[in-house]
Formats: sequence, structure tokens, C-alpha cells
Amino acid sequence: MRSQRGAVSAWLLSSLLILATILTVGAFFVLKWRPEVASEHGRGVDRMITYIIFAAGFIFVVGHLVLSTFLVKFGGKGTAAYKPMTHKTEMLFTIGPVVFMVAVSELGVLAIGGPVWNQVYTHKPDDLVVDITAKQYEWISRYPGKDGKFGRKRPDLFDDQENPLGLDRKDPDAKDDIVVRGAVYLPVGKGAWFNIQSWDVLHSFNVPVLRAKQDAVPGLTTHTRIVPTAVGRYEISCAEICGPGHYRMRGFVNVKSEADFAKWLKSQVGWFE
Amino acid sequence: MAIAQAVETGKAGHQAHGRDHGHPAGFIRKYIFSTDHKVIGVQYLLMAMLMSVVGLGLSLWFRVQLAWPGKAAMTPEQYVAIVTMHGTIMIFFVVSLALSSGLGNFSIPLQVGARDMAYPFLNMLSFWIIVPASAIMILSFFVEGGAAAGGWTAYPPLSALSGFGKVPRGSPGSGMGQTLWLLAMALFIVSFTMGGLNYVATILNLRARGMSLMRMPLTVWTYFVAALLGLLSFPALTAAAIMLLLDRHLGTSFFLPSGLVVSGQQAANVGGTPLLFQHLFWFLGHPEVYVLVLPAIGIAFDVIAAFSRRPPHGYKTSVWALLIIAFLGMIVWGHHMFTSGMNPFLGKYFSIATLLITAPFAVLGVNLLASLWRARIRFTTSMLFALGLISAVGTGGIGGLFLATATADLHFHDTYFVVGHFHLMIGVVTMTGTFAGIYYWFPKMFGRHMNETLGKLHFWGTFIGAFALFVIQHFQGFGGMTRRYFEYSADYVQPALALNPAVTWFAFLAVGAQIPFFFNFFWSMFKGKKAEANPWEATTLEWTTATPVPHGNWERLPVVSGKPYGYAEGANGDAHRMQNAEA
Amino acid sequence: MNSTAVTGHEAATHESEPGFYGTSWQKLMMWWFIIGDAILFGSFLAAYGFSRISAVNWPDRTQMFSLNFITVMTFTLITSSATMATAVAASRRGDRKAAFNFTMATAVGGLAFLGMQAYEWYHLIHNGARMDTNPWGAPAFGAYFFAITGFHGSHVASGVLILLITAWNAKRGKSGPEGVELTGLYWHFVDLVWVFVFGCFYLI
Amino acid sequence: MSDTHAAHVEASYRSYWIAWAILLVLTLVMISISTKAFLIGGILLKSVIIGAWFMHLKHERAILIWSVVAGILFAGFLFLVIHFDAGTSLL
Repeated sequence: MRSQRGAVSAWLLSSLLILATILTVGAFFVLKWRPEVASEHGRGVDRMITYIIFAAGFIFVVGHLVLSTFLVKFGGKGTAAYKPMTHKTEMLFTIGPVVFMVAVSELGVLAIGGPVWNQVYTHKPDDLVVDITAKQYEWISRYPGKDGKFGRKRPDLFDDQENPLGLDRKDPDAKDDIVVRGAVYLPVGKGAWFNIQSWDVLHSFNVPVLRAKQDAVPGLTTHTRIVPTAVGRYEISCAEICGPGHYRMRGFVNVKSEADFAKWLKSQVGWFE
Repeated sequence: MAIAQAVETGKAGHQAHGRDHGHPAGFIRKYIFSTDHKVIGVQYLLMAMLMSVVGLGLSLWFRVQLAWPGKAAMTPEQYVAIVTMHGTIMIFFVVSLALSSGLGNFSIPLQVGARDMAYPFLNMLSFWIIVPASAIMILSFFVEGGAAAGGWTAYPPLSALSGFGKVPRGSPGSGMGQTLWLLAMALFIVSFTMGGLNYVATILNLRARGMSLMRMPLTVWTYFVAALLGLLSFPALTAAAIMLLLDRHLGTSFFLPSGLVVSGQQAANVGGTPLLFQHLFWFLGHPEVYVLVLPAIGIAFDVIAAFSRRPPHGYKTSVWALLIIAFLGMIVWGHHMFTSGMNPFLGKYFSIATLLITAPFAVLGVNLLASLWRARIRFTTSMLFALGLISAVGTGGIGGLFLATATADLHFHDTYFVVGHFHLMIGVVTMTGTFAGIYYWFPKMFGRHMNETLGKLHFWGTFIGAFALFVIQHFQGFGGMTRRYFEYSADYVQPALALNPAVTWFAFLAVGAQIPFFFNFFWSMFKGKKAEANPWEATTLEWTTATPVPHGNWERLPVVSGKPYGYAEGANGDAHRMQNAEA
Repeated sequence: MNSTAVTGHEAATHESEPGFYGTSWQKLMMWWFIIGDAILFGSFLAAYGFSRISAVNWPDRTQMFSLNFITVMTFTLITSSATMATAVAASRRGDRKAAFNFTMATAVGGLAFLGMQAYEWYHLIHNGARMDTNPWGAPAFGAYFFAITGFHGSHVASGVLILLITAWNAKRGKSGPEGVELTGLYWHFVDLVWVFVFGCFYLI
Repeated sequence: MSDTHAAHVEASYRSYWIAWAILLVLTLVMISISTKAFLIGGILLKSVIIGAWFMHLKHERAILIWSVVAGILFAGFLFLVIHFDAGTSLL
């Protein structure tokens, strides 16, 4: 009776594990599990993720197959047919996984991930520079205007309605700065270098479709570089808890064709003009 | 000279042990203010069960909100507070208490052959500090502004903007609730540090004769490594918490930078940086993961050995893997901060260093699996949980590959992938380990068996519910679904969002499965089937003493003569050899 | 006694493996407490170093402190460490009187140090230094200075308390060499921390 | 163990006061020379003297010494890592 009960458990657990494996792997094929990608480095990020999916999936599947096989094969009553392994086999079972894991994981991060990581944090000279400022619960973007220079932001001049960036009317650099609330405009195919700042608490400039994510840290300027590859309107979702309104801290990245972007830029007037 | 020292040691030891040994003690001394490690262990377990009701209840509440927005009667303010408190309570007041403090207290002295912890009075104090800490944590819901709402990580400036004095208020939960949160955490750290000191001293100095380090059961090894990690890493959080309190109440600027403008109000702070807190926090936070996960794996090794009737594979390599994990665990905290604005060079370093940890973890995983090779598995509830742990460790572990790779983390950071991953590791792995331990040691604790049928019900519900729940969350993370959101509206998140009701149903299953466990636990305590001294025919020292375990654990302390796992010995491999068997 | 109850004496000598560190569990716990506390101070000082490096200009130390005065403070603490070591040695030899006297001398040294620190704080506060501001530049200086020296001072204060209890116990013969040694370890650790605090705040 | 212990106890009174003298001299030298490298070296030397003589680490097992050193190294590593972040400009 008891041995039968044991066998039932063995079959149950092992078929459950196989089922879980099949469902998990199957879900990758069935589910629309990744948002579309619309940036240059985003493709690299996806390449990296795909690589890990295969590496991790291999371990996941093999591990669960071995586990379920063992359960059925060695479940039940009686005595174990165990014999101590020779030192050599044991070392093989230790060094093998170590070499495999280190090789697979480090290879991925060095060969595929590293270059993409560098891409995200390297400022190229002809990049369009965009200034992003976060505050509870809003994204504000700024372009330097005709003079190509950003004016200084002064906390004492901050006014939520009139002057959300605390720009100085007397500062010649600030005069033609273009300020856009809740949206960012980018030309397609051109690199954009972001200076990201925050007025109050931590926020995170997160555009999943562009695979961009960089915290906005008060007191610090953080950077990220995006080269959009497709025209469209992509949502910014704050990804660092910033208070009860965290969930409604939205914004949009509008990627336009180069001509459209130039037209848009021309139509904008400076904050103090 | 050495003798004089020994006499002194003996005196102190005698004071500690002799205090209530051999005397009939009243109910209060025996069960409430007891210095007996077994009683304290059970007290911790009960405390954890009590707190788990709160922690799990909160999780169900916000799961309803997430699956069916608007149906949970909850405001966004309450939502962030509930999420924060769920995290804090579950990590520190449920998992840490049940696994590290509860089962650790019960099993360590019994497994190393000691009469009690090195310093039983300190041990009692550790527990009684947890009581006010838990009370403060729960009471913080009812103060002005509600409970802490800055996430369990309590990142400043949100957590530092208290609204006291000249400091502006960041959010409703940043007021008194956050202060009480810090206070409760400070008490927790004090208690946990004292507990860790006791563990280290007991394991290093009070082992029975013959119990060399390499003869310790793997459970003890993992508790030892975890205690060392805790002692090395918790001070960083202590420092951070003190600085955060000063920022909140005395107007200092450790973490608050110049030029802060909070809801239109300009702050007077100059010169701090929020990144500093993140570094200090994760200097604790990452080792804390291993503090929680490793003992669960250790228990699984013991349980699997006992129910597969053979020694675990690769004892020595497992021990070395543990030590390497501990070392690497101390130097990789930055992988929680890839997108935090940390220097990109550090991102690369932390990525490469973190991925090295996969190697010792692979060794542990292979050893766990290989321990089933040519075994005769008995499917008790305890064993089922240990087997579930193998699956969860593997599944959760490979999720770590994604998050440790900085480039991939650009997509996954602060999404449900992270949520799914760490719930698998410090939720499912730790709890399956804990349950395996509870079902395994329950006969030793109370002299009675837990009901197997209810136990199996508990296992299937927990395992299916938890596994499905958190694996689906991985997929939601792939879809870019951000965490800590009250509601979702973005286009890209819609496919992931469709999975939310399923997640909530599985959450109900996993939490509902705990009802038979609670019932089973208390019912079996009084009405369960009577257990003999060694019901599982296990070989480690705790099974060599009588059940119920007498005060002082043994009449005469055992003398250890061999390996901890003397299974499959004898001519046909059908005998088992107790660790203290005559040679 | 051994026949009626199995005592800790047995547990620590006859029935247990020799300690891994070759010490008693009390000493081992004290050491690990010290290691943990060292990391606590290490975190504080690391944060201080971080702030100081990232600050635009850090106040000039000669403006704020009287180095001679601080040196006297340091001397006091180092001397108290030496008397403590002597007390431990005396206690080991069984010289209870010397152990008591030197422990008391250490406590007096600790109190003198606390007094001087209080004077120094008074002096700085009098000159306008606060937790959140100070007249010499980077406000972080005040925060770190008061937090770290205050935290160290609280260690000294608790150390003095422990010293007095130890001295009292040593005199009555209740605390043997082991107890004095543990107190000594803690006291030397407090001295050790001061070496770093002294170096980081007053010298570098 | 007991023999060596007794021997060092006999010698200890004097050794403590020698250590004390060295520490005092070192402190005096340190306040007069303000080269950063020298100061850091001085701090480390002083802490080694206090640890080795006053705290008896000299006479403890290597494993205890290494435990202490490991703790301090981890704290040092914390500083080493976070200082990379200090170079970023403040607003």
C-alpha cells in the first residue's frame, strides 16, 4: 500500500514538473512576451535576452527532465542501490557544471552584452542632446534651442505652472530653451544623448519599447543614449517608486522622421520667447 | 593558565546552562520567557506564522486590486503602503523568523550536539526584541499618513522626506510610518545580530566531541555561512538606517542633495547623494538573500538524504560552494543598481562578478539532483517540499542570469520579472525549505507526527500555486510590466496585463493551501500520531536523543564517530549508521 | 555538582570539540561583535569618504580644530588602552588589586576623553557648527562629524560603564581574567576606531 | 598552549608600554607630517599595533586573524567601490 502511494506521488510530481516545463517553454512561443523593439541598442538587448533564454532554457529543461526521471526511477520502498562515486567522477560532476556555467554566462555578458552596454553610455559628438527632468509625477523634456546651450536650472525659480524647470529669464542660454511637458520628440535614426535629472525623489526614465531605462536621481545627472529605429509614439512609464502617483507618471516619446522632427523643432518657441 | 581560562569559561557556561536546568520550572519560565533553544525556536515559528497572516493577507488584497482594478476598495496611497509592508513583513518577519531564527534555533544545537545555544539568555532576548519590533511594524499602519510607502528598499529621498522640521514631505507614507518602520527594522537588526553571534559561537565552540567541521550536517553549514554573512552585512544597513533617521529628523543631508524641490517647496539640504544609501542598503540586501536561501538549501540536503536513503552527493564540494557563494555574495551588491545612475564601469564589474556566482550555485544544484541518483525515495510531505525546492532553486536561479546581465537588466529592472525572480528565490525556495524542515522536525519538536494527507494537500496547493504564480510573473516582466503600479494603462503592457487575473487566482491557491497547514500544525501538536525518537530513521544527532527532547538535549552528550549521513551502509546498503554509533 | 546536573562546565571542556578559534565562546562572540561593529564604523567612514571626495570644497581642518587639543585626547585614549592591557595582564596573573586599579584608571581615562570630546563639541557648536550647517563650507562636514564622533563617543560611554562594572566585579572576585579580557577587547576596539576617526577627520 | 601563554603573560607588562610609547610617537609624527600616503600608512600601522599587541591578535590562531582582516577588507571594498560614484557632478 505504502509503496503504491509513493509511486503515485512520484508519477504525480514528475508529470507535474514535465507539464510545468512544457507550459513554460511553450509560453515563449505562444505569448506575445516582449514589446516590439524600436531602438538600435534595443536590438542588442533583445539579442542578449535571447541568448540567455537559450542558455537558461537548456538548464531549465535538462534539470527538470533529470529530476522527473529520477523521481520515477528511484521512487518507492526498499534499499538504495547507491554506490559511492569515484573521486574522479565526482570531480567531473563538479568541474563540469562550473566550467559550463562560467563559460556560458560570462561569454554572454562579455561578447554580446558588453558592447551594447557601452553603446548605451557613450556620448557621440553629433548626438542630439535632450534634457529630461522628472518630478512627482511628470516628465519634462528640454531642447537647447538655436544656441545649442542649456540654461541653468535654479531651484529657487521653480514654479509648477509658470516655470517647471526653474529657468532664469535673464540667462541668455535659457532664453531659447524649448520646454515640453510630458513628451519627448526624437528624430528617427539619429542618436540622442539624454541628460536625466530629478527635482524631488528617484524616478526612472523607462521606455520599454526603446529598451531604455535610467534612473532620474536628484542631485545627479544620469545619462543614456538612444537611437530610435522606427517612427512611433512610445510610452514612458516611471520605473522607480516615487510616491502614490507612481503609476500615473506617464509620458510619451514621439519618434518622427527627420523632416518631421525638424519641422516640429522649428515650430517650437523658447520658454521665454 | 589554560585551565584557569577553562574554569572561567565553565563558570560562565554553567551560569548560562545551569540556570534552569534540572529544576521544574513554572509555565512562564518554561514556555514564555524560556532560555531553551527548542522553545525559542517554536516561539519564532509561531511569531512568523502570526506575521504571515498579515503579510499574506496584504498580498491577496493588492492582488485583487491588480487583477480587477477598483474591486479592492483601495487608494493609490494605501496601495504603495501595502506593497511596502508586504515586502518588509514577509522578508524580515516571516521568512527570516521562520527559517533563520525558528528552525535554526531548533536544529543547530541538536545537530551539533550541544546542550543549548552558547548564550541562552541572549537567545531569549533576541526573541523578545522581535515582539515589540513586530508590534511596531503593524502599528505603523495606524499612524498619521499610514505605513511606510517607499518600497521595502526605503530608498531616499522618498523615505527621507519626512515632513518634520525643515524637511519637506515626499508622500503621505513618508511621515511617522517610515520612522516606525526604521525603528522596527533597527530592533530586528539588533535581534538578528545577537542571534547570528549565538549561531557562530555555538557552531564553532559547542560541537560535541568528534564533530569536526567536516562532519557537520549541511544544514548546520548553511546556517553557519548565513550567520557569518548576516554579521558582516547587517552593519551597513544599520549605518544607513541611522543616517536616514538623522536626515529625517535632524535636517542633515546624508542622502538629500542640493536643489531639491518637493511639490513646489524648496528644501534646505545641501550636498548629499541618494546613491550612497542604495550602496549601503544593497551591501546588506544581497547577502541577505543568501542568508535566507542557503539554510533552505541546507535543510533540503538533510531531508533529501533522510528520505532518499543515501548520503547527499558531494558533501565537500557543497561546503566549498557555500563558502564561495558567501564570499562572492559580499562583493556583488551593485547588480541591484544597474540602472540607478551608478558609474557604468561598476555596472560591468558587478555584472561579471555576479555571474561567477552561477558556478557554485550550479554545483549545489547538481549535488541536489545527484543526491537522488540510485536512491530509494520515500515521498513524505517533507520530501515533497525538498523536491519542490530543487525545482524552485533551478527555476529561480536561472532567472538570476537575466538580471545579473547588466544589458538584459535594462529591460527587466523594476519589472515583474524581478518580482517573480526574487519571490521564487526568497519566497518559494525559502518557504519550501522551511516547510520541509517543519514536517521533518515536527516529531522532534512535539513528539507527534503531522498529518500526511493534509500535508500533501498543503504541498500540492503551495507548489502548484506558487510556481505558476511566479513563473507567470516572469512573463509579465518580459512584457515590460513595471512593478509597484496601482493600475496600468500603457499599450505595450496590455498582453502582460491579461495574465493578471491568472496570477491572482494562483495566489489565492498558494495562500489558501496554507490553511490546511495551519490547521495541521496546531491539531497535530496535540492530537497527531505519536512519534518515536527516530521516526525517519535519519542519522544526524538530533535523532539520537529521546522524544520529547529533554532539557539539556541529552542525558550524556553524544560522541560523534563518523559522517553525518550514514545511509546505505551495511553489506547490502540496507542499514543506516547513526552519527554517534560506536565505531 | 556534576552528578546531579550536567553543567556547562562539561559542555565547554570535556564534551565538546576544541573551539575552532582556540578561544572560549565568549571571546569568539566578542570578536564577531567587534568585526560587525568595525563594518558599521567602516560603512560610516566609507560614506564620509565618499561625501568628502564628491564635495566641491571641504573645510580646512586647521580652521576648525585645535590639533594640539585633539592630540591630547588621542593620547588619553591610547594611554587608557595601555592601562587596560595592563589590567588584563594583571588579572591573568591573579593580581586582583592591580586589575581593579588599572581598570579604574582606564575608566578615568575614558571619562577624561568624554569630557574633552564634550568640550570640543561645545567649542564647535559655539562657533556655529550644526548637524545641517557650519560656517566653514560643506555642510556634510557637520553631519558626518557629529554623527561619527557621536557614535564613537556613545561607544566610549558604554565602554566606561562596562569598565566600571568589570572593575567592581574584579574587586569582588566575581569577574575573572576572561571577563576583564572581554572588556579589554571592547575597549581596545573603541581605541582602534578612534585611530581611524582621528586620522580621517583631523589629519587627512 | 599553556606554556607559551604563560611566557607571553610574563613579558606582557613591558610590551604593552612599549606599544604605548610607539603609538604616542607615531601620533606625534603623524600630526607633523601631512602627506596623505604617509597618514594612511600611519593609521594602518597604528591599528595593527593595537590589534596585535593590545588585542592579543598576535597570539591568536591565524583563522581568527583572517576573520578580522576579512571583515575590515569588506568594509574597505565598500569604500573602494562607492568612490567610483563620487566623481559624478553634483547639481
